[in-house]
Amino acid sequence: MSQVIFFSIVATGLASGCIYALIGVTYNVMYSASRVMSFTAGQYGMVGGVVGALLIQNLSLPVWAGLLLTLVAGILLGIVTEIVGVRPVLKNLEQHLYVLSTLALALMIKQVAAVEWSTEPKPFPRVSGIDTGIWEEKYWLPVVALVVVIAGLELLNRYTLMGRAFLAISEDTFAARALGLPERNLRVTSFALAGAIGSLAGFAGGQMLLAYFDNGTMLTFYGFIPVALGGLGNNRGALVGGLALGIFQQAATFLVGGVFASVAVFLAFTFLLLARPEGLFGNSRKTRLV
Amino acid sequence: MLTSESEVLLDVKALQAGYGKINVLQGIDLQVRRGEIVALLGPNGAGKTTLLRAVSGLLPWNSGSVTFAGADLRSLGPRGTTRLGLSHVIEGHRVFTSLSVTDNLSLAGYDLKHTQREERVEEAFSLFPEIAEKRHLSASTLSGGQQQMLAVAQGLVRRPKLLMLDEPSAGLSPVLVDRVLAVVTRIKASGTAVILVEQLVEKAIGVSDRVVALARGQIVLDETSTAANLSAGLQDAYLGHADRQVEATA
Amino acid sequence: MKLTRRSFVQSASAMVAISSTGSKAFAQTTSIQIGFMGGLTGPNSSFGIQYLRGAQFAVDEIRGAGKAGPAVELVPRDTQGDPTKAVNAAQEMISRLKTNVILGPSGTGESLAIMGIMARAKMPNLNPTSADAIIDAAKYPNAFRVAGHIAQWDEAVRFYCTQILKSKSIAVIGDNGGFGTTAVTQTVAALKASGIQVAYQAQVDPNQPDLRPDLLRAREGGATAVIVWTSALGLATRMMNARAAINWDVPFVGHPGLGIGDILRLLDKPSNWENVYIVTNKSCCFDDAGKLPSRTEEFVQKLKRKNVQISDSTLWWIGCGHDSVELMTAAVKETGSTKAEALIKYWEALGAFPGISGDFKFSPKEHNGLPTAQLAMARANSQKNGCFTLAPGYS
Amino acid sequence: MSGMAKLSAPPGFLQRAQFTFSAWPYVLLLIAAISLPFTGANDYWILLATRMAIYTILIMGLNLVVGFAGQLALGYVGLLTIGAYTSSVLVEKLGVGVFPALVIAAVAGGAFGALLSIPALRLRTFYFAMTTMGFATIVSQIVLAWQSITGGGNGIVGPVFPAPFDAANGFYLFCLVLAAICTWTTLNLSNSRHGRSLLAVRDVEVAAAANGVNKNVLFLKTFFFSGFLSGLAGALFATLQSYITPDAFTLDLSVLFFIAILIGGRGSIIGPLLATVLLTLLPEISAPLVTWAPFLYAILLLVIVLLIPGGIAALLDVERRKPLKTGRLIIPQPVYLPSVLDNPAGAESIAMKQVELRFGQIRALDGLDIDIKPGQVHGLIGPNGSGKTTTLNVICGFGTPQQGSLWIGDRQIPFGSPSTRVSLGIARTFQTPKVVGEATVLANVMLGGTTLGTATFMESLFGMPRHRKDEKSLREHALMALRVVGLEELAAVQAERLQHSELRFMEIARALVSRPRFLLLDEPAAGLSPAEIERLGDLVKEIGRHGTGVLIVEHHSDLVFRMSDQVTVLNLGRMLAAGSPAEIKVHPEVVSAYLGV
Repeated sequence: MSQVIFFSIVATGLASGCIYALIGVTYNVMYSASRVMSFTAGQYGMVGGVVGALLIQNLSLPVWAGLLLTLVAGILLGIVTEIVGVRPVLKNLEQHLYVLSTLALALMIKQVAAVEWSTEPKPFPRVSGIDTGIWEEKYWLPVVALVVVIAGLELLNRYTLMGRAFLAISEDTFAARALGLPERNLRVTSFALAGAIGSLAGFAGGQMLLAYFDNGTMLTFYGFIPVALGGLGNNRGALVGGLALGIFQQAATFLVGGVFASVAVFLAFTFLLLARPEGLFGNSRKTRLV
Repeated sequence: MLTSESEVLLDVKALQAGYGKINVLQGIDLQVRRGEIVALLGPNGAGKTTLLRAVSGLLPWNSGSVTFAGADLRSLGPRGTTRLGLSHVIEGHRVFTSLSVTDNLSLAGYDLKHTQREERVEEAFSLFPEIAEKRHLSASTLSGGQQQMLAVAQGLVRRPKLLMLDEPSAGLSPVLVDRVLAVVTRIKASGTAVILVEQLVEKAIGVSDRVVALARGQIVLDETSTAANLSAGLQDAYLGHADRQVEATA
Repeated sequence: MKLTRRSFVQSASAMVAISSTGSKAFAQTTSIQIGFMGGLTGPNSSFGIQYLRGAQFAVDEIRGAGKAGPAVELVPRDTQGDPTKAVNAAQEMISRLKTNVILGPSGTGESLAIMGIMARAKMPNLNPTSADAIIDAAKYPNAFRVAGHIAQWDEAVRFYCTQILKSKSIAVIGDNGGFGTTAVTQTVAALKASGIQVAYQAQVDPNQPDLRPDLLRAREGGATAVIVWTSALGLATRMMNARAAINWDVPFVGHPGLGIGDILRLLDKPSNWENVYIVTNKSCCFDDAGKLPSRTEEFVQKLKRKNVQISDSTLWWIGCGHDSVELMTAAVKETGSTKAEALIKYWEALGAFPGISGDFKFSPKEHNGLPTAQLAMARANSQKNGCFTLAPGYS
Repeated sequence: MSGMAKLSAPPGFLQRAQFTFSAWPYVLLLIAAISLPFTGANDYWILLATRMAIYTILIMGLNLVVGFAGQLALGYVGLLTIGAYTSSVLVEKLGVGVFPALVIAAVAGGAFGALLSIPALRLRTFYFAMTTMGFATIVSQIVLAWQSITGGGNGIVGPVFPAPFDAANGFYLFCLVLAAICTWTTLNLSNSRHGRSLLAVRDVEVAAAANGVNKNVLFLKTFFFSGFLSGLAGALFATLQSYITPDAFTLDLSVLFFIAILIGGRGSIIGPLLATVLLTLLPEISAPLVTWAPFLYAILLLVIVLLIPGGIAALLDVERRKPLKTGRLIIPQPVYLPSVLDNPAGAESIAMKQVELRFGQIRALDGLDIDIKPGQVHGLIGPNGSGKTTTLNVICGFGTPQQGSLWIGDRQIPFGSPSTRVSLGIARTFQTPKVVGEATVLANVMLGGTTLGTATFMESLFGMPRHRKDEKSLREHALMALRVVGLEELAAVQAERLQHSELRFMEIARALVSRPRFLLLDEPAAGLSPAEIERLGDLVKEIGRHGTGVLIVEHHSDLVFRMSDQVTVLNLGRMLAAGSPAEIKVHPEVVSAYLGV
C-alpha cells in the first residue's frame, strides 16, 4: 500500500520533473544563443500537447506523422519568436525589452489556442503500445523524451561543428562574430531547436497534462524554476532542478495538500533565489550577462 | 612610397565610425599593400581598435568607404569580410575556453570543406608547435601566451590576404611577445599582409615595413619603419604637442 | 399607436385584474427583451454554450411558430466567466439595453458578483447556477433559480450513498476551485451531522496528475463510497483511472460533470466509467424501460429536427435555457406586462410550471424553482442525446 | 553674485523651463470625468468610468514601479486581491467601519508592496517578473483555501459605502477624486528628486549611485506607496463588484495593468492614464473584442515595444518632434561659476594611501599614493590598464581595495558605498556619458542635486512647501550650472536628442550642481572636436581656480598637460612619475612607458 503511494509520488514527480526540465532546457537553448529569457518557452510545451492531440486524436494521423508535424509547429514558433520577439530588441539587450516582446508573443500563442482549439482540457492520445501497470506511458514517455533531448544535445555539442559553434556563441558572442561565424543563422537555428524541444516536452507530457490551452502559463513558470535554480544556460542544472522540483511538488502535494503545496513550491523557490540569485549550480560568469 | 593601385589590398577612404553618438574615427585614409606589414600605433583612445573593428565589419561605419581586394566592404559584416580573406584577431586573446584547442581552430574554418578545414588546421598548428601539443585539451588549460597564439592561429586558418592583430602582446612575457611577433614575419613570407596594433612600439616597428600613428581618431603619422625622425614624430603623437594641436584645430 | 397602447397597458396592468382574453390582446403588442449572460468562451464555457443553445432554440421556436405572441428578442453577452465582465454586462443590460429579464450568468462566481446589482435595479433574473447563496427571496427578491443547487445536490448525493448504497463510511473529494471547496465542506458537515463517518476528505488541484495517493488514503480510511465534487474534466477522469489503477470497485457519486461525453476519451478504458453516479434532473432520465418522459422525448425530437447538436450534451442544461425563456414569455403572456413587479408576482404565484429540465415551482418564500424531488441519480456513462439512465435503486 | 546671475537670465526663461510637463491634458480629462454624471450618462457608463478611476489608482502606483523604477512587476493583481479582501473581511466579518477598512486595506497593500521590493533589489528583470507572477497566483490560492475568513469559492460581500457614496454617481465621484489625488501625487513625485532618482536607477544605475541615490531606501518607499495605491484600488474594486470571489482576480487583469503602462509610455503619467481608459473601453465596444481582447493587448504591446518605445506619451509629445537648431556651439560661461560653487577657503584634500586593489591575479592598483589638492587640476595619465579609471572609481566608492586607506583631510573615508560620496563633496563624470535619455537636460542636471533636497518622499507626494522650495532652488541652481557649461538653451530638451559632446558638458553641469569640492572627470575629451576640447580645458581650469580640486583621467596627454597643475603618470597600478606638466613631458621613463621600450 504505502509502497504504491511512494511509487506514485516518485513516478509522478519524475515524470512531471522531466517535463519541467525539458522546458528548462528550452529556456537554456534560447538563452545560450541570444542571452534572452523568453516567456514563450512554456507555450511551446502547450502547443506540443494541443497540436499533438489535434493531429492524432482529431485528424487521426499516424503517431509518427503527428509527432513530426508537432515538432515542425514548435520549430516554426521558435523561428517566429526569434524573428519577431528577439532579433529586433537584441541591439540594446540591457533594456530587457525582450521580456515584453516575448511576453506579448506568449499571450498571443495562448489566446489563439484558447479560441481556435478549446478552453477545456482535451484528451491526448496514447502514442505507444506499451502502457500497462507501472509502465504507464504518461510516466515513462517524459523520461524518454528528456533522455533523448539531453543525449541529443550532448552529441550535437560533442560531434558536430555546429554544436561547437553554439557553445562558442554562448561563451563569447563577440569573439564568435569576429571569427566569422554565422551568428544570426545559428541563433535562428537554436530557437528552432528550442521550439522543437519545448513542443516535444508538451507532446511527451500530453498524457499527464492533457491538451489544455492554459498549460503554457503553468509550464513557463515551473519550467523556469529549474533554470533559475540550476543556473542560466546550465542544462545539467536544469535537469537536476527539474527532477527535484517534480519530486518536491508531489511530496508536498501528498503531505500538505494541493493549495499549500503550490505555496510551498513558490516560497521555497523565492527564498532559494533570494539566497542565490545566480542559482545553485549557476556561476556568475553566465548570469552576469542578463 | 607611392603604390600602383594593383598592389593596394586594403583602401580606406575618409572613414568615420564610432559607438553610438561618439565618432571615434574622424576621417581615416589608409592604404595597405599586399604582403605589407603595417604597425598601427597611437595612445589608447586614439581609435586603433575602432579602426580595425570598422574595417572587419564588427562595427558599422557612419561615412567613408573601405574596399578590400577590389570589393566594397560596406554592410558586409564580419562574416562577409572573413570570407573575402580578411581575418581580424581581436584584442585580449578571447578564445573559447569551453572548447578544445582543435575545435577553436576548426570553428575559424567554419564553412570550409571538411578535408580542407583539417589541412588548414594542421597548417596553423605547424606555425605554433607549442599549442599543437595541447590540441586535444580544452583551451582553458592554455596559458595566456598560448591562448594568444591560438587566437593568432585562428586568424590564419582561412589563409587570409590580410591579418589584423589587435595588441597580440597584451599581457604576455617579453619572450612570448617575440614568439608571437616572429610568426608575423613568417606570415609575411607567405604573402599575407598584416596590420599590427601594438603598445610595444619598438617591437612593433621592428617587424613592420610601415608605421602609422593614430591620435584622436586621425592619422598623425605615416612613415616607413626606417624613417629617421620616427621616434620624435611618435612622441608627439603620444604625448602631444600642444601648440601644434592648436594650429591644427584653429 | 403601438406606443400608446403599450404605455396604456403598462400603466393599467397594475390595477386591472388580468382576464385571459385581455392578456392575449395585450400580449400581442408586447416585445420582450431577454438579456443572456454566460461564459461562452474561456474556461468552463460548455455549460454557458448549451444553456444559450436552449434559450436560442426556444426563442427561434416562438418566432418560427408565428403564433399570436409577443415579439421576443435574445441579447447574449459573453462574460468568459469573469465576474468583472459580468458586472459590466449586467449594468449594461440594466441601464443601457434595458432588458426585461436577465438569464444567467452561467458561472457561480459571476452570479454572486451581480446579484446585488440586479436586486438594486429590480431586474428579474432567472439563474441556472448552483451556489446556495445566490438565491434568497428576502435579499434578492428578483432572482429565481431554474436548476438544482448545491444543497439539493448534496442532499441527493448523500441520500444515494447512505440510503441506497447503504454506505456507513464515505470519502469526499473535490477540486480546489470555488465550487469544489464549497461543496466538500458542506457535504462533510452534513455527513458528520447525520453520524456518517467521513473516511477521507480532500480538495485537490484539478491538474494533479496522479490521484492514487488520495484514493489509497480514502480506502485506508475504510470508505465504501466516494463523493466527487468537481466539474473539472481532467480531475474527474484521473480519479476514475486512479480508481481502476488500484483496482478498487468503490462507487463514485457526485457532480453532473462526471457524465460529460469527453470523459470517455480521457479514460484509460471505458470500463473505468462504470459504477459512477451523477446527480441530474429526473425529467432528463430514461426509465427502466429506456423511455424518456413524453415531454422530454418530444423536445429531443424537436431539437433533432432543427438539428441542434445534442449528442455529447447535457439535455437539462439545454432544457434549462429553453425553460428560462418559456418562463419569461409565459409570465409576460399571462400578466400582459414586462414590469418586474408583475413578473415576480407571477412567478411567485406559479403553481407548477412544466419545463423540460423539470417542473418548476416558486413561492414568495422559495425562489429555488426545482424541488429536490425533481433530482435523481443516474449512471454517469449512460448519456444518450444528453439524457441519462437512472441509477440502480431509482425508478 | 548669484543674484546678479539670476538677473542676467533671459526674461521668462526660468518660467518656461519650470514646466517640464503641460497640465492641460489632465485638466481636460478631469473636467470631462467630472461632468460625466451631469450629461445624463446612464449607470452603465458611470460603472465603466468608475472602473477606470479605480484602475487608474492602481496603475498610477504600478507606474512608479514599472514606468519609473523599470521593474517589470507582472503580478500586481495580487496586491489588488489583498486590498479587496482586507477591506471586505474587515467590514463583513469584523464590523470595522468602511473608511477605516479602506485605509487599512491600503496599508496592507503597501506592506506587501514593500515586501516585493526585496526581490526587486535582488533579482534580475525576468526573474523578478516571474516572482511577481508567482506571488499573484499564490495570493489567489490562499484566498481560495482560507475559507473561514475569505469565504473561499463562495466569496464575500464587498463593503458598501454610506450615502451619498452608495449611489452609482456618488461612488463614482468618490473614486474619481481619489484617482485625481493619486494622479496628482505621482505627478508631484515624478517631478521631484525622488522621481528623478527612480528614472536614474532605471536607466543609469551607476550614475544614480554616484549622485547619492540610495536604491534600497528609494525602492522600499516607492514599492510601499505603489502597494498602498493598489490596496486602495482593491478596496474600491471590492465595493464596485459588490461581491468578490477569487476568480475575479485573474492574471489577465494583471497583464492589463502592466500593458497599460507600457502602451502609455514608460516614465510618463498622462500616457498610462489614457491607456487605462483605452484598455478598459476596448472589450466593451463589441463582442468579438471580448474574445480576442488579450490577443489585442498583446499585439498592442508588441507594436509599442518594436515600433513606438515611447508609447502614447511619445505620440502626444509634439515638442520633441520640433527640430533643434543645427550647428549649435557649446560656449561655457565660467564667469557664473561663483554662483554654482562655494568652496570654503583652506579646504582639505583627498589622499589615497598605499592603496592596493587586485582582481584575481591582476594588481589593478599596486600600493598607490595620490593627493588631490583643492583648487588644483590634477591630471592622471598612463598606458592601458595602468589603473587610471580604477583610481577614480576607488575614490568614488566603486570597487573596494584589499589594502590601503582613503582620506579627506584627516577623516578616513571607508571604501565602497558610492552613494555616500557626493555628500562628501565628491562628484564625477563617466567615460561614456550616463544620462536619462527620456528626461530633459534640466531634469538630468537636477539629478546632481539629489542630496541637496530636503523634502521627504511624503512631502514630495503632496507637493508640500519644502518640496516646492527644493524644486525652485534646485531648478535655478541647475540652470545656473547649465549656463556655466553653455547648455542653458537646451534645458527643456530631452537629453537623448543632444550630441555626444553636449552630453559630456551636461554631465559636468550635473556634477557641478552638487557644489562639489572635488570633481573627478573620466576622459571628458573623448569624442570632442578639437575646438570643444579647447573650451573644455579652459572650463576645467576655471573650476580649479574656484577652489574645487579636479582629478582628470585623459588619454589626450596634450590636453592634460595644458590644463593640469599637477600630473601623475601611472603604469601597472603604480605611480611612475609625478610633477608639473613640463617635468613630465620630458621624463624619460614616461616616454619609454608610452613607447613601450
